[in-house]
Amino acid sequence: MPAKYFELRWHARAGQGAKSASQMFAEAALEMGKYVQSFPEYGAERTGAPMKAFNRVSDEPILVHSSVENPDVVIVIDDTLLGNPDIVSGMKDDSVLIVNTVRGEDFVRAKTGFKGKVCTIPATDIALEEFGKGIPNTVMLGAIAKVTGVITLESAEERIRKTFGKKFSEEIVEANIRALRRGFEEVNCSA
Amino acid sequence: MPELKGWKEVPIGGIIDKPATAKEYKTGTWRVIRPVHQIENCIHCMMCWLYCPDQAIVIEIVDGKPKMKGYNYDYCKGCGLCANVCPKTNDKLPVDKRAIIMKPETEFQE
Amino acid sequence: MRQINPDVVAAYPITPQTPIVEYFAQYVADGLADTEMIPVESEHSAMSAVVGAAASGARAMTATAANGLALMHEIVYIAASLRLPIVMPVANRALSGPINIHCDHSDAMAERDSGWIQLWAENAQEAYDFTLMAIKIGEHEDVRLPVMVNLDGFIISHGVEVVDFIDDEAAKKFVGKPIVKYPLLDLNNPVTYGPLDLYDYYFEHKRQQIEAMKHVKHVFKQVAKEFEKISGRKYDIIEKYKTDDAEYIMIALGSTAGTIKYTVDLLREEGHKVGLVKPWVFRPFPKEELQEILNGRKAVIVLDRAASFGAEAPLYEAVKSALYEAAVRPQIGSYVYGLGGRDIKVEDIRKAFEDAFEGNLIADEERYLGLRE
Amino acid sequence: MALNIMQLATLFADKNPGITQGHRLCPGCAAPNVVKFALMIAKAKGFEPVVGLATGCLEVSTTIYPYSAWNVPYIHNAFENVAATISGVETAYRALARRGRLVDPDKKYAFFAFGGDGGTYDIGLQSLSGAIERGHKFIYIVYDNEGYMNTGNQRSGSTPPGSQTTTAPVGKKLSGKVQIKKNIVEIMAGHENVYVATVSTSEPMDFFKKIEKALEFDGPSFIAAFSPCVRFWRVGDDKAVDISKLAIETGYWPLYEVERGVYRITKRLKELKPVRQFIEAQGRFKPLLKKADADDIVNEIQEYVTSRWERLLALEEATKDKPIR
Repeated sequence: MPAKYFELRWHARAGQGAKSASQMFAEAALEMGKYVQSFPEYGAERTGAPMKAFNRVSDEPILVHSSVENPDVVIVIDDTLLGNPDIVSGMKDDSVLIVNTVRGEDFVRAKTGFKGKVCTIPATDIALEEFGKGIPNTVMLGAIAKVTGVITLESAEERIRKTFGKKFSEEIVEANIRALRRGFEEVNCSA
Repeated sequence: MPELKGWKEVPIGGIIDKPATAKEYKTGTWRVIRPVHQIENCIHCMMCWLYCPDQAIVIEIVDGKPKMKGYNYDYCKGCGLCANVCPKTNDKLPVDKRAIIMKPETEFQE
Repeated sequence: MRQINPDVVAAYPITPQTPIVEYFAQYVADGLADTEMIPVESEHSAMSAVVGAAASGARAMTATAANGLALMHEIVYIAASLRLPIVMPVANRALSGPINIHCDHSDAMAERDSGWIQLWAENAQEAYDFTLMAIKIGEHEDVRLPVMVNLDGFIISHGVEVVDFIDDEAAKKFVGKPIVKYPLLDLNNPVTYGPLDLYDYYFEHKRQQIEAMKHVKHVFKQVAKEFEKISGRKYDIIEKYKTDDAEYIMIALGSTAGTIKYTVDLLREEGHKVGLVKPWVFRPFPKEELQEILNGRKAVIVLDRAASFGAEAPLYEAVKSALYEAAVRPQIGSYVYGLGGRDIKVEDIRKAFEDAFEGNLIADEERYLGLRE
Repeated sequence: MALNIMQLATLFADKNPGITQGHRLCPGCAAPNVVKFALMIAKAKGFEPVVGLATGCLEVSTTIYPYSAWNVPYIHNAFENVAATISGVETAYRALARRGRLVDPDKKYAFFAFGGDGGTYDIGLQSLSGAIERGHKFIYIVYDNEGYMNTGNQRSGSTPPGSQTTTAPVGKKLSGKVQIKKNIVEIMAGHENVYVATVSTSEPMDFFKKIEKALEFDGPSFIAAFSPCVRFWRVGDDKAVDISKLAIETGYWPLYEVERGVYRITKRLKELKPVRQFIEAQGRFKPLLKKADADDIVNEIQEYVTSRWERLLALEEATKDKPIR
């Protein structure tokens, strides 16, 4: 029996950092000794165009290199994308939809028609409050850690320290860690 | 995305045998900020029309003169260039006096 | 080329293709042809310009050799992918380096997967005949592909031989008016040539090219029949020389086939049942034709004027692969010869035949004719 | 008589300029306007544009199969050969016209080739030079965004010194690209039998006039269009025109033309604004400006810009009424 992979699909707009977020997620899982994949879907689209990125996580080496068809988790970075039928494509009843939005579950359901578990988090607002930039990646990472348990808060923290520590001041690193924790704590899921 | 066709159904050589098929691709979905036309402040100078990179400005000829009618939101990507080049829009003017105002797209979601 | 009187010719001089272009330029200068010539600044631009011209709805030609063909390489693929029926004589020459201006087939072999039809001429007559036929084959509705007419550099390109020309009117009538599809200059139906074709359609377009190649053989035969009517000369996918009762068959492309025919005659006088098969069409590969003719023979000797470094020589590899499905597989041997214009003599060919007579062909062993040890 | 904006708007209120909506260039990109300006003038003057494109942002974003943002005949061949390709098209036009095989024999055709700076200054220079030298009647327009933006901001022969690119990044030792931008206008003007001009969308009337001139010129034309890449120049999506204006006012992008060797400045500047203003307005120079040697590099650019402006004035004086051919 081949290994079961845990699969994620990200929806965002080109330039919103979903590719880096998917990489950070993979690295956080790597930090926990897992096998990981992270890859964007390359088209010719420019800044602002809807784009996708994918992750696979497994306890065993990952052999499959095709794109993710039936994701366990779908993450939407920009809630203006929710009306796009691509969002729920291939989702199963037990898949989870995590959305960066200031609106609630009802809005997400109305826009997507998705019946399974929905989680919302105002990640852009939290990012703005914590480090003054509307880049929701670290907040989303916290939310994913809470909802999926595939990565732990500690592994994500470790990863942020390593990646951001090289480029940014201690202050910015700490702000991102706060953002991560808030993502973990403030994500709001349906039953 | 239209339905994908099989190899026997499409013209050879990757040739697109009809012009302007890109109109079927609505770039308006890219927009996060929306320009809104306040016609009462507009002097119909056509600067927005000239500079819109996505040809999303709708104009109409009235008495032989072009008039700005508003936006084609199917294509507007929300770059804001129209507001920037608009002589009746700048930071010093109060919002209600501007010809073009930029609003977050989320305000139009419901 | 003068009789075809194409709309546009773009070319850049390279030995040994130069005489083709020089003669043609003189015809144009003398008013014997009224083609628009584009004296481009490189072969890359030659192929680029004929792509532009052919897309526009013009009958367009160029000619090249060796390094020139290699410089065109990128656009050679594009010409086929855009389904433009360009015709290009190639005076086959060794591809550097070190630089060498003489005949071998390494230049054309490097383009064998480019999507072009490849015709191979043995002599000036065939080169002339194929150039006329190529126009009709490439433009055919079922094909729409560019055609490379290969002729051995210097041996044919600079040789002086007796050629039987068809009279101008008959030739003109034979090639007919260009058959045009999706002309770029049609303003009423603006088309887009060469879009970005990603994973959702690229494969489908390649499949169409594969299909077009499958149609080449029947179109070739049809065109050959028409050509026979005006010329009396008969062509097929492959030429069979004294193969009816042959036990030993040699296979080769281009001018060497003539020398082999001579050798076959000599050996037949000595009582050996030998023959020659010469592919006139190399792309698409005459797989079925070879299977049919080679099945049950004692031995097949394949001569290649190109090496494939780290693999078997190109013609040999393809013939051997075709024989996989033969009911009774003959012995088979691979001989590489004539690289960089090294002469191939009757004795060399006789030597290869003698290996076969002795039962001394080894499928897995590449041998060399005319090479100093 | 040059067309003005109101006339164009009236003319194109319900008529497409040649490039259509639904292209996927970045929001605020300057390139589609370069195309729109050129093709509108051609159409307004009764020409039927036929367009060739070099591989690049404009090409990939306007023709993603099966979507084409062109409603004029269009051909893309490869990266380095748009000039050769369009020379084949233009030659075919002459051949077919002579032989009576054009579908629309009575129309006035205008052949355009567009390329980015990568496809023009660098990889496409040979085929461009060849096509201009052969004298094909076509208009080549480079949309100059000073780098390989299609592949993600690598340096080109057009990238200015100190600008941040991924292949000449600002680091501890090096401050970005060290070489000065190649002067493509001079290279093209050196072909002599050619009309060469610089344009910017921020000066539309000047742009229109030069396109008209190119359309009427009896031979090849080369137009260099300043075309900010809002994404990799790190400026706001709405800033393409602002940055273009600064480029002109500082003398960084002088507006002039060279017709058969005769220089003419079309936008005379009383004084040049400091080029620092142009540099500081863009994020691509931010890493440079943080460095100790920033002033040296900015000064070097300033010196170059000033001396080139002075040289232009002198050339204008020296070449007056002295066409080469």
